[in-house]
Order: sequence, then C-alpha cells, then structure tokens
Amino acid sequence: MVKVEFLGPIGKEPIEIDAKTLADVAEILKQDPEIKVWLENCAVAVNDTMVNRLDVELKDGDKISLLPPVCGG
Amino acid sequence: MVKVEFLGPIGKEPIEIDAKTLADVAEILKQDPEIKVWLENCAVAVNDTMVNRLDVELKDGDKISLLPPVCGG
Amino acid sequence: MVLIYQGPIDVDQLLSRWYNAEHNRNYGAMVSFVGTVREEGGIEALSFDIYRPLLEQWFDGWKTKLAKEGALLAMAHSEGDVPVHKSSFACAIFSRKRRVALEMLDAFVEDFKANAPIWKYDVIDGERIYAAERSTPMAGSGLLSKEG
Amino acid sequence: MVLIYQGPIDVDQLLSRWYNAEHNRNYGAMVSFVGTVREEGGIEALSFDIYRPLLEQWFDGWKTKLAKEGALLAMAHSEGDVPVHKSSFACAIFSRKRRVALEMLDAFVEDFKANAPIWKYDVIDGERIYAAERSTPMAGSGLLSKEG
Repeated sequence: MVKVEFLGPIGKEPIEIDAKTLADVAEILKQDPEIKVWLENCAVAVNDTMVNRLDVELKDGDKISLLPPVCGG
Repeated sequence: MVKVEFLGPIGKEPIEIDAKTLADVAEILKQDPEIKVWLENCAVAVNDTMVNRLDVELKDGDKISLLPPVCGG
Repeated sequence: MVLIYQGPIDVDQLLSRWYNAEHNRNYGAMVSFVGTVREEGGIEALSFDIYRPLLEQWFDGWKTKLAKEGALLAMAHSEGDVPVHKSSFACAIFSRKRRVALEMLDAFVEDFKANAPIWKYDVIDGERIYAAERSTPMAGSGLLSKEG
Repeated sequence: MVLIYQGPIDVDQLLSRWYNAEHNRNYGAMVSFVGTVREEGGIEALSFDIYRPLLEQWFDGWKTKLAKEGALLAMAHSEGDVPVHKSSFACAIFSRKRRVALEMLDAFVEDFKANAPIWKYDVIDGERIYAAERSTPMAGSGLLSKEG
C-alpha cells in the first residue's frame, strides 16, 4: 500500500491505495471526479522528491504528494 | 567674474576668473598643471546644472563646478 | 532553514536580525525583499498553506546555488492568516559585491513565485478562497493526467 | 530628499522607519539595498564627500521616474568616515507589484555608482586616500579638456 496526500486547496484527506508505479496511481485517481479535475495542474512528489516520470516504481509505505498550483508571497 | 569650485578629491580652494564662456574657463584652467590633469576626467556643472557644451555663455556671479570621478556606496 | 511565522512577519525585528547577524562578516551588500498584503478585491487577509519538507528542499537548492557565488540567502514566510498591510514574505541576500546580490534577488523571488510549495487563499467575510487565478502550476505539473 | 548621515548609517532604525512609513500605503513590495564597508586592503574606514545640490537633483530625477511607475524611492548615504563593517549607503523602493521594484533597484544602484556626486576615500593609518581606481567619470566628463 502507498499513501497519497493532497496538498493545499485540494482539501481531501490522504488515502491508501495499491499501486506498483505512478501510472497505477494515475489510473486510480482518475476514477474520482473530485480529484481528476486537479490532476492536469498538479505536480507530483514521491517521498518528498519531485518526479516527472510515470514509470517510477513504488514500494510499500511510499508517500505520494499532489501539489496544486502555487502562489507564495 | 565667475567662480570655479573644485569638488571632492581635487582639494583646491575655489577661484574667481574672468570668462564669457566655458571655452574661456577651459583655456584658463589648462594653464594650471595641478588642475589640468583633472580636466580629462571631470564633468562640469554651471549653477548646479550639468552641462556638456563649451559654448555655454556665462554671466557675472555664475558658479562652475568641476566634478571628478565618483564612487558612492 | 526557512523561518515560518504563524501569521504576519515582524519585519522590523527580522530585518534587524538578518542585518546584525551578517553585516560584520565582511559582506559588502545586503539586498532584501518584503512582500506585504495589499488591500484589494475586498479581502480582509490572505492565508497561506505551506508544505514544509519540499519548501526546505527548494530553499536549500537556492542556498547552495548562492553559496557557490559566495552569497548567503535568508527567507521567512507566513503560515495561516496575514491581514491587509501586514507582511507575509521576506528574503535577503548577502554578498561580497553588489552584482551577485542584485541579480540573484530577482531570480530568487521569481522562482519562489513559480516553485515554492505554498498555497494562497483570499480571506473574505471570514471565508478562505483558494487564489486559483493567481497561482502557477509547478514545473512538471500534469504528470498524472497523462495517458499511461 | 536624501538622508545624509554624519558617519555610519543606523541601518536598523532606518529600515524600520522606511518600512513603517510605507507598508500601510498599500504597496505590495519593498526592496532594499544596504552597502557595508568591507575590510580589505588594510583600510580602517571609508570616507565620503558629497556635493548635495547635485545629489538632490540626481535623486529627484529618479524619484520622478519611479513615481511614473507608481513606485516610491528612499535613499540614505554617509558623509565623512564609516569604519569597516558599518554601512554607508541604503536605499529602498516601494511598489504596488514586485516587478517594478525588483527591476528598478538594480538600475538605480548601478546609476548611483556611476552618476551620484559622491567621492570615496580609503582611510589607512588615519590618512584619507582618494579611491581613484574604483571611481567612474560622470557622464559628460572631459568637456574642459576638449580643444575649444
């Protein structure tokens, strides 16, 4: 199981899902309409490292973070 | 008579000279070797306005300032 | 490390702290930026969420980059509500000569706006509304919407 | 008006004064620059001469230029001796949005170095030595060395 957390304005509690790669995570998240609308504009981190490939392999206990558009300052 | 003042590091007391234009001032100042060496690097103001022409006409009581290279901060 | 304030930054105290910590280490230049909440659009405050682990990483990347130029970087940001006319963001760069500090301040603040993991909300009538239109997708956004 | 300090600038007091005078006038950004005397070349201090009438004119030109962009400019400089690790120059720009302030700070400081009528001396063993090699001829220099 991996943990998916939704940062900032997504305003959703973390979920635990079964996934071997980020492609699996994408497939699962697309099934929730509330989350699907955020995916296009979200960056992704695995265990607090930014990633940009869907074939990143996941292991039990990994943490995936979805980061929506930012505006500091 | 016009007054010529030497700012910053030139370290010379103001002088009064007879001059109808800045060209006259240039001629007179070139005769003092101590001042001549500064002329190449000095900007000039007449009555606290920067000037860049030698044919500027002068009248009695005008103040000419010689401004050597600057370095604020 | 980024200094996180709960609510507004005490700018006087912060700039003084930074200046006094560094001005006798033979840096010739200190530049700083302070961002203050403007009164507009009927807001009473802005509010901020921060994801600290990635903020620290992003900040450390910049600190290292500046250290290679012999410069030092400091930053503070607010979490939670910051009323109008109070400040939510401050940073300072110290360098030997002015050029590095002046150039890097602009680059740092722009990258901060685009890539620091901080989310902004307008507070209107006590309600917190995500500032979606003013927000920027981070580098690499959209990964999970790609067709696998 | 340029604030002239006899000797070092009290930076804490100055930045606090500027920030508190302006942060509630709905400016969103304050950028500042502080120049500090570096210990190098065996100097014990730098020393400065200022020609105030032209400094004010030069400064007013910049103030007007920035006012057209909706920005506000403030500046302070030392006259006389400023020991190493003390500060001799400070400026701040306030603007509605950050871009104007960030861009103008760099442009202002560079023009200050080239065209503000201020002369710098190294103070070594109590002696005041003109910093000729670090100084820049002002725009229009050499007029009186031309052949009439």
